[in-house]
Formats: sequence, structure tokens, C-alpha cells
Amino acid sequence: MNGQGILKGMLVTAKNFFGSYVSRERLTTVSYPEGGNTIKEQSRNIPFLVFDGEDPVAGMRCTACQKCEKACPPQCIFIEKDKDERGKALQRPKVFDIDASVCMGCQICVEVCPFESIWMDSNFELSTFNRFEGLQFNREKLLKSNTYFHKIHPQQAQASDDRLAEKERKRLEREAARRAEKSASEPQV
Amino acid sequence: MLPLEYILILSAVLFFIGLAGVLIRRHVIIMLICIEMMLNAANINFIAFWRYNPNPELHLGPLFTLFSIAVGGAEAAVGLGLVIAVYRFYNTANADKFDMLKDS
Amino acid sequence: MNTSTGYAPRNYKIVKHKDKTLLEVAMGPHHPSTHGVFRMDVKLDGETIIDLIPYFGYLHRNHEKLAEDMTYFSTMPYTDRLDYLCSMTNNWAYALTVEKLANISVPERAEYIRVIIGELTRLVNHMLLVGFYINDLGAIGTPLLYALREREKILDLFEWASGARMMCNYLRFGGIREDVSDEWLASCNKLVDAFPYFLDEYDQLLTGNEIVISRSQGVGVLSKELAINAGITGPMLRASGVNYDLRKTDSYSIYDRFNFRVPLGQFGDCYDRFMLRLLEMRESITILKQALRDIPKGEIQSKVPPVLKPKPGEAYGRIESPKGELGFYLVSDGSVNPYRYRVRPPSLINLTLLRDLCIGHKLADTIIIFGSIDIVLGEVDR
Amino acid sequence: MIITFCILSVFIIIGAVSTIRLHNIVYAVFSLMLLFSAIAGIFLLLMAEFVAVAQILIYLGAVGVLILFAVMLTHSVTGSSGKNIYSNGWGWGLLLSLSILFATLLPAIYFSDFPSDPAVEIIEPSVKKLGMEMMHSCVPAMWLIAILLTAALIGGIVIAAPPQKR
Amino acid sequence: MQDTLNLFVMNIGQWLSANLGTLNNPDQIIVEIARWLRTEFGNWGVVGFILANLMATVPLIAVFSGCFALTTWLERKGLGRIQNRYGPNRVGPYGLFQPMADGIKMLLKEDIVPERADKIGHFLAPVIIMIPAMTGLVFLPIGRNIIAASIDSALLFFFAIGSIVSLSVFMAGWASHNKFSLVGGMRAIAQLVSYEMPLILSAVVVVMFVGSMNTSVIVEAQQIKSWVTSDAPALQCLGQVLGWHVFQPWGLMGFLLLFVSALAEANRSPFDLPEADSEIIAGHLTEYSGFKYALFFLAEYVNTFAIIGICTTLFLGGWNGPNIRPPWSDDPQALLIPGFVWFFLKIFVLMGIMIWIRGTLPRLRIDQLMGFAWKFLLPLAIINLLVAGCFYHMEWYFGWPFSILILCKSYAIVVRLNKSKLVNSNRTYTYA
Repeated sequence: MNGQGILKGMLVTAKNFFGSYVSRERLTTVSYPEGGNTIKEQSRNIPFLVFDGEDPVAGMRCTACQKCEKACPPQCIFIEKDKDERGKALQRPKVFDIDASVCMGCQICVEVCPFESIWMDSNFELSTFNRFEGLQFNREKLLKSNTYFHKIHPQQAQASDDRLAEKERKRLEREAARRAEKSASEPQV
Repeated sequence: MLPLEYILILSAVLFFIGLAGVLIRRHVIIMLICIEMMLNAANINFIAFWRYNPNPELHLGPLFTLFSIAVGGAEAAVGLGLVIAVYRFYNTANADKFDMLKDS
Repeated sequence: MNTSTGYAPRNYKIVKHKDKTLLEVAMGPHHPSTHGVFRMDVKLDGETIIDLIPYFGYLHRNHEKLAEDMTYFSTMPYTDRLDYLCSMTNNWAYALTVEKLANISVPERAEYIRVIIGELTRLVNHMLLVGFYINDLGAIGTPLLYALREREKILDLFEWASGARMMCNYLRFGGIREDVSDEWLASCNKLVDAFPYFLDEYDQLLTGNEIVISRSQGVGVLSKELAINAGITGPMLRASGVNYDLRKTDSYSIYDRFNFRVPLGQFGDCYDRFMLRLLEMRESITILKQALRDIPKGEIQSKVPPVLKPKPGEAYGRIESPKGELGFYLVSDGSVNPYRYRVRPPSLINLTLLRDLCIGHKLADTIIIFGSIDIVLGEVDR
Repeated sequence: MIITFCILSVFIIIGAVSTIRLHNIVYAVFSLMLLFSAIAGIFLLLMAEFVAVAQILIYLGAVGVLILFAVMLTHSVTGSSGKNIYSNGWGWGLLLSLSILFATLLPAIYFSDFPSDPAVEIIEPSVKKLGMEMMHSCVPAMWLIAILLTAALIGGIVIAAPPQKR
Repeated sequence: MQDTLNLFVMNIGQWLSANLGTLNNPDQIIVEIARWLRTEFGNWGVVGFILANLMATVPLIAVFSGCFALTTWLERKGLGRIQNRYGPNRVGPYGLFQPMADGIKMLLKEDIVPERADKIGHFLAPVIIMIPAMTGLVFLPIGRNIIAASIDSALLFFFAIGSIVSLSVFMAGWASHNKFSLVGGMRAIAQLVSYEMPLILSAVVVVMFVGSMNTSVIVEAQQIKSWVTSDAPALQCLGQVLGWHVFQPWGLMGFLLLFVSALAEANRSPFDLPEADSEIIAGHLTEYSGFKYALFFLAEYVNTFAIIGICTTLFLGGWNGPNIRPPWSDDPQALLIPGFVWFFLKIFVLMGIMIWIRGTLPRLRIDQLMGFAWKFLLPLAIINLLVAGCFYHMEWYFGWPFSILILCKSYAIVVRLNKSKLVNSNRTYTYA
């Protein structure tokens, strides 16, 4: 109990006290509204749906295949298929609800989606005044343009565009190959 | 100014209440407290007579009161020690129950 | 002696015990230093503890039953919530078990990144334990906030790699979800080089401190035999001097490539457990340095069918999580979701000894002993 | 002078009576504290400054706390005692103390004549003189008090300590 | 009433012009204003009499409550910076209005009294804790003759008043009928009573040297008279500083003992067991909320100020500081910098040290706390008393080495005695 340990400890706190005025590395507080935020490129919060072009509903990538609805652990996605005027099922969700109060941002829906249509948004200021309507994100609230996607996740957006372009190219090739093979079979008859 | 009789009456009344307390109450600690009260009544008298004494610079009153306060403190310590020891044996602080010596 | 004065029932009970009257106090779920919702019913004679009954289960979320009707893949984010302080080691243990069950191989680079992430989580966990332990001792937050300051840097790395700070959900069966960029590895290197400086500062502040020494030495002594019989694992076991570290014995994944040492305590009291965490942090840094030095390039996830249907059978995978031996036991009946999903939580098994360690100590010591056992209620109650 | 004296004596009477009449022991001790501080006020009034300080320090600070501890040790935590708090022969006790008060004390004061105001107007309070006096003329008394205090405290501890199992 | 008022105002103007012109004694400004006010109140009859008495105590309460507000801000800023974060910086510039915000919050908070607590004790406890806190300030000599009451046995009165704190803390603990606060109350009594011994014994050393318990006499004695009256300004400054008791060997040991027991008496950091928030929630303050809690808080801080004030008066030379005689003034007693500046500077330095200690050290356990008081501080205080006695009678060349040797030796011995056998602090860790 001869007090040296205590004095050494006191020196450390003194060093930190004066250090916090001097070295930026010690004072790591980010004062939130003014000091800006530390959102990284990959940080994720609540999913959103991507659409190409101008009209959100027309350019929507999602084809309501309901894979994400089945895979979502807390079951917070609800999808209803769209029907055109004659009652034939359309490849588009009429209702696409995500219950933001249940969603835990685990990004499983993004991995499961074959059409690269659902991605994670990094905007975290989602506070609303009522728990029910405010946090039920319907289709209109979820749909965001591809340019927005490029703005928040540049690399991911670029990679997904390349994959889509690649798929498009392969489909056209198959299309051309089938047309070529059909045209090759037709002239003999 | 303040006649001496008033102070003496006050200490007498305090002494009476202390004595009454000892005789009336059955709880041991309250009896000890009342003894303290009687002691304090005596101290008031010491100081009162010293104050009205023609040559108070002898400081006999305060000296004697200091000694009596010291004795009062010691007595309280020993008294409470006894109370705790007796309580541990009898498991009650009620003075009427301490009748081990009575030949009932 | 009739002491009830006709009021509503009192929030404490006077209990007769042999000849003394004891005060039974509920160090209830709403107590500032129980690291979450945990209740200890303590019988006090003055300040010394006569008897202690732990109550937990306040945070039970039915994790294992939930996992039985979800696919293997969907349970992965739930394993983050087990020991919410080190989420990635839970993912790793779960992924390891599923890989053993469906014998999926893991590429080199993924193994290295898993080791790096695992050791970073060990740093985070040990820092938090030391910080909260000293906070229970009474230093108003200073050591805790130094630890939190360093933890922030590591959490930024996690967010950069996996997208979330604590609930990372980053590991997949057969590898990792996303690759890690080179800048990430560079900043990880910078952090690992700067870390020992923080540890020296911590040593100077705490280990020599007379009050810390007198408050925690000789408190809550755990003997070797009792530790082994009670199935204690992790730093608490090594503090009593038993040399049992899964990274050395099992040498799972690629731990046999790194040479690092395992510190052992001498007396097994609170001070040893506290010191052991500090020494283990230094060992983790040596592992991190070696891993960061020779991490190869390459793909990060082996081919895995999107909907995993492992053959019927069972597997038990375990890793050395910062709190002890974290094990997952999976029984699959060939269908999409597991037949039985069981977690071996190190915190719960270490907690069973709380009563034996606390009897006879002061009220203030129970908080210290409870703090040194390193409990996270998410893992205890599942 | 008279006004302060009356206030203090009212406090003294209230404190003393409530110490006896109160059922709850802990309240009785708190009223005892009030009594001791009023007595210290009286000492200050009579210009015995050092004695007032000693009274506060010893009685209020130490003996009062000692009694509180004793109450805590001997009582349940609530501190309130049973219904009837008076010993069974309490009427006779009251009669005896009343007779002592009116037969001996008050007549003694009434018949002997005392000076109506103090001979010396202001007494110069000096602790140094008191100290000198104590060290020169009353040294044997000091020794005696020292021995008595140590003996009393050690005795008190020995009695109160729980019996150690040999 | 109207004419007396403007008569009063006119007098002030005329007095100021007369005195400020020939400011020959800046140190005594407040004293002269007070004397002038007292003469002014003299002819106001009973109201004047009451005002004259209030003039001694009301500024005292106002100033030290202001210091309390400043210290809460200082404490939160200091602790924040020690922990590498900003202290409060949202309320006003650099968070300066934070104490006000806390005060208003405390006022608006609902004052919950637990249903099973007995109302009288619960209500009286904060009242009774305010008495010793405020009366303790009366004996502090803030300036040269700026002191509320310079009683002959001022120091003993201070310690006597200080011992009432334990009573009110127990009442708070016992009255709120909560198991944790009862444990806190019992701990508080044990700690306060057992730390009074070293507190008083380490203060007795100074009384032995100065020969009187009057605080202003003690402060007067801490000047080297010959140097102060000499005319070289450097010598005057040194005269007022080197005279402090802390520069004597026994004085330094006495100061350290007094400061450590002051930490315990004011329930500050390593000894804040009564309201140990990690073990027994807030000890005797658990069931208090709203303004009663603020009263406890205020009383605790003002009690800390009182005890630190006594530390500065006894050992650091209350209002003595390196100030010189103003060249333009004629009377030899004049000083340039007013005394209370030094007094409050020293108080805030000691308060800063307490905050620094609070930011670093963990808490002792109750039995170690008792052991520390009885087995560590008390013997050292008694040895210090003996050494000071010999030092008083020895020549300085004998006295200094003798006392330094004895004090260091006794410190080492007491430390070795206290090092308990089973604990060996240097642990070796084997690596497998």
C-alpha cells in the first residue's frame, strides 16, 4: 500500500486530460448534428427497392418472386402480386410492405434476391411520430432510383449493373443463338 | 438580565424528567438516555453557578463540566455495552423481563 | 417479536438463520451493476453474504426453438444476438458446425479473414470486461471510457467490412459474405500496431493500483479441481492454472499456423482473471500481426447450394470464444431446417459457480466476482 | 437574553418529554439530539464557549451515534417497540419523582436567595487559560480521566463483543 | 422610506469618490465597504440591526452556493476531459449554464416519498444536513479581516459541527426504509465517525504550533513577519509564501493526512462508500428525488468546500499569497492583491485535485476503509504529533533532518505492517 501504483495511475489520467486538448487521436467524440457522421460505404440499415429509368413502377426490377419473403428470418416482408385489367398475373408486386420496426437489417433478402432488386439503404434517420403507419414502409416509400443507389453504394451499384449487363448480354446471345438455329432449321423445309 | 433561579428551575425540571424517565419506561436504552439527561441537568447547574460567581476567571465550572461530560461519555459507552450483552442473552430489551435472579 | 406495522408487504424479509437475523436483499433485475437483467437473492449478515440464489431467464428469447423451423441460412443473423458483444465469434462457431455437418471446405483467404475477425472480437470483449470490471470497482467510468474509445476503432473496422457495427452477420457457410479491401487490411495493421500503446497505458493505470490490488486479490478464489469439475472454460479456467485453450488443443481452422502463448494464472482469484484478460489481449495482437502479414489473395466463399439440405446426421462444432468454449450441436434430418439446434453457452456454465465463489465475502465483493466471471445475459438466457 | 433562554428551555422541555413519551425508539433518540443541542445553546448563553463545543462534539456527535448503533443492534430494523411501553409499576415511579421535585428541589431554590444578575458582565473566552489551568492545577484529574476513559471503552468493547468461539 | 433611500444613494456616491481616489489599501476594500455599511445601518434602527447581522452570513451562503454551481460544471468538464470526451458544451458557451439547467431540472422533478418511509425523518434529513454544511463556512478566514465569526475555539467548533453530518446521513438512510439505503446509512456512520479521529489529530498539530484555535490567528502566523515588513518586493512575496505550514516537514505530513481524511469526511472518491453506486445504488440517497436530492448534493459540496477551506487555512496559509505592498500607499499594512483571491484560488486547486482523484481511483471496501483509518492514518497522525512536538523545541538544523527521518521511517513501517500476508501483489504468470 505504498502509494506508487496510485500515483502512476494519476499520471495516466493527467496525461489523458491534457492529451484530450492536444491530440486529435485521443478526443474521438463526433458531435452528431454538426460533426457529420461516420457512415461507411457498406453500412446497412433498412432495405429499399431499385428501379431503372424514370417511372418508378415501370422500371421496377422486382418481379414479386417472393424469395425474400420466405427467407427473411423475422418475416417482415409482405408481397402481393399485381394483376392487370384482365386479371392476368403480372411480374410486378402490387403491394410490397416492409415493417421497419421488425426488420433487423440482416441483409439476407439482398443475397437471396435473384434480380438484384432489393438493396440495403444506409440512411439511419428514420424516426417518425407514430409507430404503426410511420414504420410500415409501403412500395412507394421503398422505391428509389438507380442513381440514388449509385450515390450511396457506388461499388455495389457498379457491380450489380455489370452483373445485369452480363445477364442481359447472355440472354441476347441465347436469343441470337436460338434465332440463328431456328433460321438454320427453317431453310431446309 | 437573567436571574439565576430560572436556570436552576430549568435544570431541576430536566432532572425530574430524567428521573421520571428512568422510573417509568421499561425499555433499557431509554433508561440509559434518561440517566444522560440527569447528568446534563447537573452540568447546567455547574456552568450556571460558575457564570454568576464573582470571580469566574478561575474556570472551575467549565473544567469540572468537561470532566463530567467525559465521565458521561464513558458511562454511556459501558452502559450500552452492557445493554447489548444483556440483549444477546435475553433477546428482549424490556427491563421487566430481566428477572433471572428473582426466586419465582 | 412482532415487527410488522400493518403496512404493505415490505420489499425485504427478515430471515432467521441459526441464531442471527439476516436481511434478505434482492439484488434485483433492476440493479446498476448486473450487466443486464439478472437477479441475485442475497442473505446478508451485516455486509457478509450467507447465501446467494441467482435468478436468470429474464432475457430468454426461445432462440433454439426458433432455429428449428428456420432454414440453416436464416438462423445466421440470430446467432449475432447470442453474445451480443462478440457477434462474429458466434457466427464463426455456427458456420464451423454447419460446415462440419455438410462437410463444406473453406478457402484459404476466408480462413485468414475469419481468424483476423475472431481475434479482433476477442480484443473488443476483453477490453469491455476490463472496463466494466473496474467500473464495478468504483472508478467512475474512466478506464471504461478508455476501453470504449479503443473499441470504437475496432467497431468502425467491423462496419467497414460487414456493414454493421455489432450485429455483423458477416460469415457464411464455406467462407465470408464480402471480400475485404486492401485499405481495410492497411487500417487494421495500423490499429494493431497502435494497440500495445493503449495496453501499456492501461497497465500503468490499473495493475499496480493499490486499491485494485487490495480489492480484488484473494477475492472469489476458484480452485483448479472445482473449476474442472464445474466445466468452467475460457479465461476463468486458465486463471486457476489449468492449461486448456481450444485454439491449442483443437487447433481448429488455421490456428496451428500461428505461434502464440496461452497465459495461465496462479491463484484463480479476481485479480488473476482480470490480469489474464490483459495478457490475452497481447497474445491476440501477436496472432493478428502474423495473420495480417501472410494473408493470401483468392476467392472468399466455396460453392454452396442456395438452399442447404445436409444429409441426416449430427455435428458438434466448438471454438474458443472470448468467454470460453462456445459450442453448437446440430442434428439434421435431411430437411431444410435442423431437427435439433443446441448452443453450449460458456457464460451460463461459468455462472453456475457464482454461489460458491461469493459465500463469505462482502456485499461489494459479489459485484466484483460477478463482474470478473464475464457474463453476457444474451448468451446465458438464449 | 431572556427571550433566547425561554426558547432554549422550551426546546429542552419538549425534547425531554418526547424522549420519554414516544413509542418509536429512533424518534426518541432524535429528540434526545434536539435536547443536547438546546443544552449546548444554554452553555453558549452562559458564555461557557468551550464547554458548549465539547457538549456538541461529545454528546451530539459521539454518544448520540453510539445510542443509535445500540438501538440498531438490539432492535429489529424498523425500530418501533410494542404497544405498552411503561413498566408495570409506573404510577409509583412518577409519584416518587414528583415528590422529589416539589419536596426538595424547588423549595431549595425558592428559599435561598441567589444573585439576580451575574457579577462579572463579560467573561473573556480564552481556551488558552482553560488549557493552562487544566495542565497545571488539575493534572491528577486529567490522569484519572484518561485511565477511566480507556478502561471504560475497553470494558465496553469486551462486554459488547459477541462471544468468540475458542 | 423614499427620502432615506435617496439619502443612502447620495451617501454612496460621495463615499466612493472620497475613498476611491486614495485607494491606499486595495486588500481591505471589502472591509471598508462593510464597515461603512455597518455605520450606515446603525442609524436605521431594528431593520439596520437585522441587516448588519445578515451582512455577515448571507454573502457567505451566496458565494459558496455560487462556488458549488461552478464546481459541478468544473467537475463534469474535468471528468469529461479526463475520459477523452467533451464535458457539457451544449447549454451556453462551453456549457457554463449547465449548473443552472441542473438546478431547474431538480426543481421541476417530482419529489417522490416512498410509501413505507416515515415522512418526518425523510423530510428532516436534508434540512439537518444543511445545518453543519452552512455553519462550517462561518469559521473560514476568507480575507485579511473578512471572517464571519472569529470565535476563540473556532477550529474545535468546526469539527464539532462536522460530526453532526453522520447523524443526518443515518436519518436519511434509516427513514427511506429501503434496504440499500439502510446499508448505506450504516456505512456512512461507521466511515464518518472513524475518520474524525485522524482529521482532528492532524489539525491539532497546527494548533500546537500556533498556540490558538482562532482561525484568523492561525493564518496570521503563517507569514514570516521580518520579510513581509522589509521593503524589497521579492522578499515580501517570499515572506508570505514560505511561511506556510505546508513547507515544514510535520506540516506536509499533516496536510496529506488532513487532505486524505477530508476526502473521507466529504464522501469523495476513493471513500465514497455511503453512496457507492455500483454496490448499493445510491446508498442513503436512493429514495430522494427532486429538490431534496439537490439539497443533499448542495450540502455535500458545501461540506467539501468547508473542509478544503480548513485545509487551506491550517496548512496553505488561508489568504496569504505572493502579493506586495502597493508603492503608492503609505500605511505599512497595505497589500496589493486582495486576500480572498488567493483563498479561492487555493480552494479551487484543491477541488481540482479532488476531481482528478475522483476520475482515477476505484473505491475501497468497507473493512479496508476502516482498516485504513484506524491502522494507517491514526498512527501516522500520532507520530506526526510527537515529531512536531520535538521539532518545536529543537533548533532548525536538528529539527529538520530528525523529523524528515522519523516521518519517512514511520511511513515505511506502517505500510509494511498494513501489507496483509496472503496478498502478494507481484504475480508471475506462466505461459503454456
